[in-house]
Amino acid sequence: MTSPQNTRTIKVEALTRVEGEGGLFVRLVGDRIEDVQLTIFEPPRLFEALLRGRKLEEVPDITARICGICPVAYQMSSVHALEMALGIEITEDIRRLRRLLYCGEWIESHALHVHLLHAPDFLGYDSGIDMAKDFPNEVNRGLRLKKHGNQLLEMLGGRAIHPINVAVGGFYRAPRRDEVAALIPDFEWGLQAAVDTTRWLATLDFPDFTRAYDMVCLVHPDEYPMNEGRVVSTTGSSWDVRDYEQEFHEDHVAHSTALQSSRGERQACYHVGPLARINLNRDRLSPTARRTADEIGFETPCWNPFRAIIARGLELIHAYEETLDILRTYRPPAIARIKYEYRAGQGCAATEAPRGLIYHRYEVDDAGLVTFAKIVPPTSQNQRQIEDDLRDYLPHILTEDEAATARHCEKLVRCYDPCISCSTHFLKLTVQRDG
Amino acid sequence: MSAKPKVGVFKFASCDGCQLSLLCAEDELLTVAGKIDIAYFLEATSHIDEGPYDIALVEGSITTPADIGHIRDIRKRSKYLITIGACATAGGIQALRNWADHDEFLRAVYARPEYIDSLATSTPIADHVPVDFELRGCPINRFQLVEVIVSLVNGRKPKTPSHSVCLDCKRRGNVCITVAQGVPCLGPVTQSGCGAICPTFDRGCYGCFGPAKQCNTGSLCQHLLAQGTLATELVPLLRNFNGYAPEFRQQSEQLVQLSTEVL
Amino acid sequence: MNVTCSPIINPWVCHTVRIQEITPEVADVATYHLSFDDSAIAAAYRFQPGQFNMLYLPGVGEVPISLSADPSSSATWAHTVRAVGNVTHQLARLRVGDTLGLRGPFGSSWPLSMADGHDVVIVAGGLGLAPLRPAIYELLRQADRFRSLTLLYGSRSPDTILFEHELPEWSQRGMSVQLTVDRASPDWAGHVGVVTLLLDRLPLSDPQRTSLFMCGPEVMMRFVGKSALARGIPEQHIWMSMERNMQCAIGLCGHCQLGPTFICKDGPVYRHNQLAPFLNVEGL
Amino acid sequence: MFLAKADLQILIDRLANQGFEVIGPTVSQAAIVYDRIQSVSELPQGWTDRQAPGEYRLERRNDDELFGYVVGPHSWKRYLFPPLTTLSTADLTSNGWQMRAADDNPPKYAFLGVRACELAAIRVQDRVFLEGAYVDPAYQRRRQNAFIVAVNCTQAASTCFCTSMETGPRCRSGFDLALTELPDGFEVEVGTPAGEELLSQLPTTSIAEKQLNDAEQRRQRAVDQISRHMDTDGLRDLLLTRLNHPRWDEVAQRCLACTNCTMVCPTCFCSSVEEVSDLEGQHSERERRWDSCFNLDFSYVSGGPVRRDIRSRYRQWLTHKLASWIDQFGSSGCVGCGRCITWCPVGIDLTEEVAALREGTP
Ligand SMILES: Cc1cc2nc3c(=O)[nH]c(=O)nc-3n(C[C@H](O)[C@H](O)[C@H](O)COP(=O)(O)OP(=O)(O)OC[C@H]3O[C@@H](n4cnc5c(N)ncnc54)[C@H](O)[C@@H]3O)c2cc1C
Ligand code: SF4
Ligand code: SF4
Ligand code: SF4
Repeated sequence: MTSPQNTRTIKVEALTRVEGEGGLFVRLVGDRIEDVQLTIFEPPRLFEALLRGRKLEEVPDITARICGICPVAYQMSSVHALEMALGIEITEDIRRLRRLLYCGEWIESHALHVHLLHAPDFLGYDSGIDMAKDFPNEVNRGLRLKKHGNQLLEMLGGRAIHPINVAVGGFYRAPRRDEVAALIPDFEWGLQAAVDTTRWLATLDFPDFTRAYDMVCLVHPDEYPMNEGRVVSTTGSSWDVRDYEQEFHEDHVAHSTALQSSRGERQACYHVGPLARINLNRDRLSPTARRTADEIGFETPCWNPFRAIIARGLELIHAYEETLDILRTYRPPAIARIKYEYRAGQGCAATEAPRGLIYHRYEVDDAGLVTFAKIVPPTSQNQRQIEDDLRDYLPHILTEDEAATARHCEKLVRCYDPCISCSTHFLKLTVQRDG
Repeated sequence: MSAKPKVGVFKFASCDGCQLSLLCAEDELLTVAGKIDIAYFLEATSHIDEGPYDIALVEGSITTPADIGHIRDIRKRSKYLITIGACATAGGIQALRNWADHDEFLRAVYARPEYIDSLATSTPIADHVPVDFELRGCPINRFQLVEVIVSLVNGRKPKTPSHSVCLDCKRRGNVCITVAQGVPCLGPVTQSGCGAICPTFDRGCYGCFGPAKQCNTGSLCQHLLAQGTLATELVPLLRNFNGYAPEFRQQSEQLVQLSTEVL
Repeated sequence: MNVTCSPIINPWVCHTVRIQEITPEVADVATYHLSFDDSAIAAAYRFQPGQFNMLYLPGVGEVPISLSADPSSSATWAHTVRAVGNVTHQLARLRVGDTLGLRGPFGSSWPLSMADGHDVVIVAGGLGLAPLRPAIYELLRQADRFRSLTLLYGSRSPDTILFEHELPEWSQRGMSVQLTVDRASPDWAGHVGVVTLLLDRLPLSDPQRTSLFMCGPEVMMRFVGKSALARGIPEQHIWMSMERNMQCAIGLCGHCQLGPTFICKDGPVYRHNQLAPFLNVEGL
Repeated sequence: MFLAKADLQILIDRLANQGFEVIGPTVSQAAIVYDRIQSVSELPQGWTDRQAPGEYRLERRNDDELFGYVVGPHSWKRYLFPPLTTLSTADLTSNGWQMRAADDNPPKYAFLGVRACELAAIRVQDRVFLEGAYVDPAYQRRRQNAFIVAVNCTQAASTCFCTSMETGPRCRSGFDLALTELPDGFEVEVGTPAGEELLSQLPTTSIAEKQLNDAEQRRQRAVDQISRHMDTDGLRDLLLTRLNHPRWDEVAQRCLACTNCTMVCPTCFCSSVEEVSDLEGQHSERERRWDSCFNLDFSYVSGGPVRRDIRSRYRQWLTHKLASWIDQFGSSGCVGCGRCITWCPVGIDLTEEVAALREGTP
């Protein structure tokens, strides 16, 4: 046993500027890192349990409520999984509308995170609102971009948070052409603004910290990944989504962070999110995003987690450009929602939430009721990676000033834009508050 | 209220969507932020002030033993406590456990349920401490949130309309989808606030703003049953995001009883 | 299809008025003396006792408030207001010199001429004295037209007696003023009890030639009406002023209906028999 | 006069050329609603409606008539008395608050397909908004320029009872032009000089005797199909003296107080005025919104609402519509269109309620 004098703990009681509530706990003995925990005090809401027995039509509405920041990710993953279970083939029109909806969420989420949640770390502010005093243009631009995302979600989904228009088989109602066209001018402005934002992000000061990550995301032969693709790792392996659970496991571990995901036999941690996507899909970014990446000299593969903020900027550009393309060529589809018959079966799907890969699997019976649900959100996949990163990063930043150390740690955590509410359904409550 | 009221934003079991609504008020955010002192808002700022607060916005429902102490503590430190969203005002979707076997629920999700310290019920904040104002919705309407904050800043009592979704639906010019398409819709018994978006998108309202004042849920259900909607369809319709709100809860329990009697 | 209409004068638009003076009355009640910014409007503005204005605080709302001062004054117009909700509380926060909006006057008035040669009894409860005050001034000014003037005024407690400083003057000028309170304070020597009791005890020399004007809480008016009828005052000589939610004051919003009438245009002052069939119906 | 079917488009074009925004029936959300139209092709050709208490279904006809249905969920009040109207604005200046009338430049409307009960309903609202002591400027601006092309019903729904209210189905006045649809065209009647003027610009021919008879027969068909009835004899006095009838409790068990009946009713005019203001407190607008006597807060006074239960609110609606309206505006507030019956989500039927209120002692 080490004597208490040698033991130090660094605690972030409440992580801020992240979604949901969690903390950080580090125990050091001398300079040796004994323990790093991303602690979660989000109470569990037991979604997988309460979904059982519900009509499958309700699943996109209910799973949306797992997270108020990325409800579309849950809706998209659940409808795709259920469509696989029911054997529904969606049309190209519906597929495009779904990408459009996802673009809305990416824009909303990335604009918020980049401008209001993460940039303050690099510039030394407590919040985006505080930062607005000295960086009014950047913050206002961020708010405007975020608003565009919301407008898109409202036009197509009915509202920005927990859209109501997503259905198994398509949409309850396809938008009218005039509703769609009305957004074009704002998005034309926004595309340029997203480029400006990305250029600005590239000028921030990034810690010199790289790691040999195993990054995982979807890859689709001819599009930047959103709604479908193979699961691919930067190590070179790839899997069909149907084999996801064979490779990626969730474990319920005894300390504060339970049910973390890990990969393969070795139970290794892995990294999901925008850096993974850019690293594996750079050449499928939209032309302006690709051009901007070249112009700012963004090198891929990029192994510096702090630079994820630039990856988000580039994805923002991509989402704008793809949105514009869909808006400009939109014609109301002949069928907004594909009819189907109930049948017993199971289906799974993986899509790309703003924060990374999200996986759903459902089993349904022939009365259209859910009998089993499994949901793996991005943050649970990143959680172990975050702890691993911290273990590696801490020696670089350890000083006597524990508050400063804690701030550095938080900044690293925020690189993942963690979404703690999402992860709650499998995270444990009790926090080990001291060594 | 003092020149710049101190506002705290707190969270219990929830999805974060309601507090995010404040950040989603992009046009109003900076103006509103200029009128208040954001003293505690983890999602938005690292600045933490332990209070006391003039206004507490509370999101989420009570689902763990620790929550109970925490909400009491917040109540003590706050002058005016507003609950925001269906989780806080009615227990949220997680209140479905209130009708289920909680241990079985835990086992279904967790490999090691013994690590989990959670209550068998999810209950609204008002079951635990006095609440000064409720803002309904799953999620809340951001304009209503801004309006409530601005009212309080200006020393006014906040007010939100208490009528049914139908009124807004008809103001918008929608056609009633129950009457014209036979789609069950909770609009007639649901409080307005969303702008009647579901019927605008050709689907029935699922009651995410909770029961309207003096709503006659019994009559609506009886009529829908008579029209051929099954009790097994109505129960889940009532038991979702506001399922534990008294008016919806009583009705769904009656329906369950009715259908078991029939069997 | 063309319909011929009168030229558009917009009855929805308020004039700007300015607070000239604020007289605190009792707790939560103050009288606001208002003047019009536009002198032409001031010159044209006339009202009858019992009528009301819509007072508008932009950003907060608009409320009906009776005129409470002498109708012959043409410099300022007074409203005596109790702070009960959003608009009235906000009004209570305004200072001399602040502006607000005003539309009016609206509604019916106390038909004083119909009481010519009568014993006139005024029954007021609480703030109900405010809309009666312009009538009292008028009655006192023309006192010789009436056989007698009596004011029966019920207040919750001695410290909520409205216009207390004016009461002695009214007595001096020939009005019999009788007060009662629901709850007495130790130093209160007057009547205690509901105002109906004062009416029950009031000697009426000729009930047939007595006119009664009342304003106060609806229950009070119900009982006073009953008592007055029981004392032999004819229905057509009993007048009362009513209140309901009001959004427009011009008969277009539907809120202020009471039975078949609109309070904003058929009232607020009614002859008792206009309302008699409806007064005892719950929730009309 | 006779207007060929193919020439109806010319009527629409003429109106558009004269600067009218033409509003007519069109299909949306599984019902026939009134919306902006530019072409005959937007009319619900070949569609009809089947209506019953609490039920409306759009169905295919076996011909391609353009006006082969009755009234739907919308009424023209949506255009003359819009659901939202900004009445006035207030600005805080160095000179204090300055109020002025809100800008309001509504289009000139031409209504195509106005039915007899709807003409009567417009007449009822004219009395409310134009013929009282105060004129409502917003209504007046829309109403005074409106051009009305009426259409005589040639069929009736199960919910129609205009014959009881003596408002239809024949259009007798209140229109500029009135059409009766025939297989190949329309019998056109002129109601006003403006109608006459427009008609003169259309390629009409004189109408044959046979066509006239056919038109009359079709109109008679509508009369014959009307099955619903409301006994209006002494109704005002009856209702106002039966304010404590047990039937009010009974209907309150069913009524949802959802406001649908008042929203679809072409004569209901209740509204509330709300403040819409900027965050800085410098600018504010008064916005009038459709409201309903079924709402609890509608009768709110400090201390609480006056009509505290659904019973008193349903009673307010029915007694106002059928009784007090007569005192207030000189006619019944009901024109017998049946909308409140069809669009009540639980199918409450006022004619049935009236019949029940006639039963028993008060
Ligand atoms: C003809 C008439 C004359 C009146 N004269 C006076 C007077 O001289 N002095 C006085 O203090 N009060 C008077 N009142 C009552 C006064 O209008 C209400 O107290 C006031 O509307 C409350 O508004 P608020 O916003 O402060 O209250 P809240 O309780 O916040 O009310 C909200 C809204 O409800 C409506 N409302 C609430 N109470 C009433 C009410 N009693 N009558 C009508 N509408 C109401 C108003 O639209 C008000 O804005 C009169 C009412 C009427 C109808
Ligand atoms: S219509 Fe109903 S379910 Fe839909 S958003 Fe509104 S309140 Fe929620
Ligand atoms: S009360 Fe009913 S039938 Fe009468 S006009 Fe109104 S909606 Fe039509
Ligand atoms: S009568 Fe029908 S439509 Fe009218 S409020 Fe009652 S339930 Fe709604």
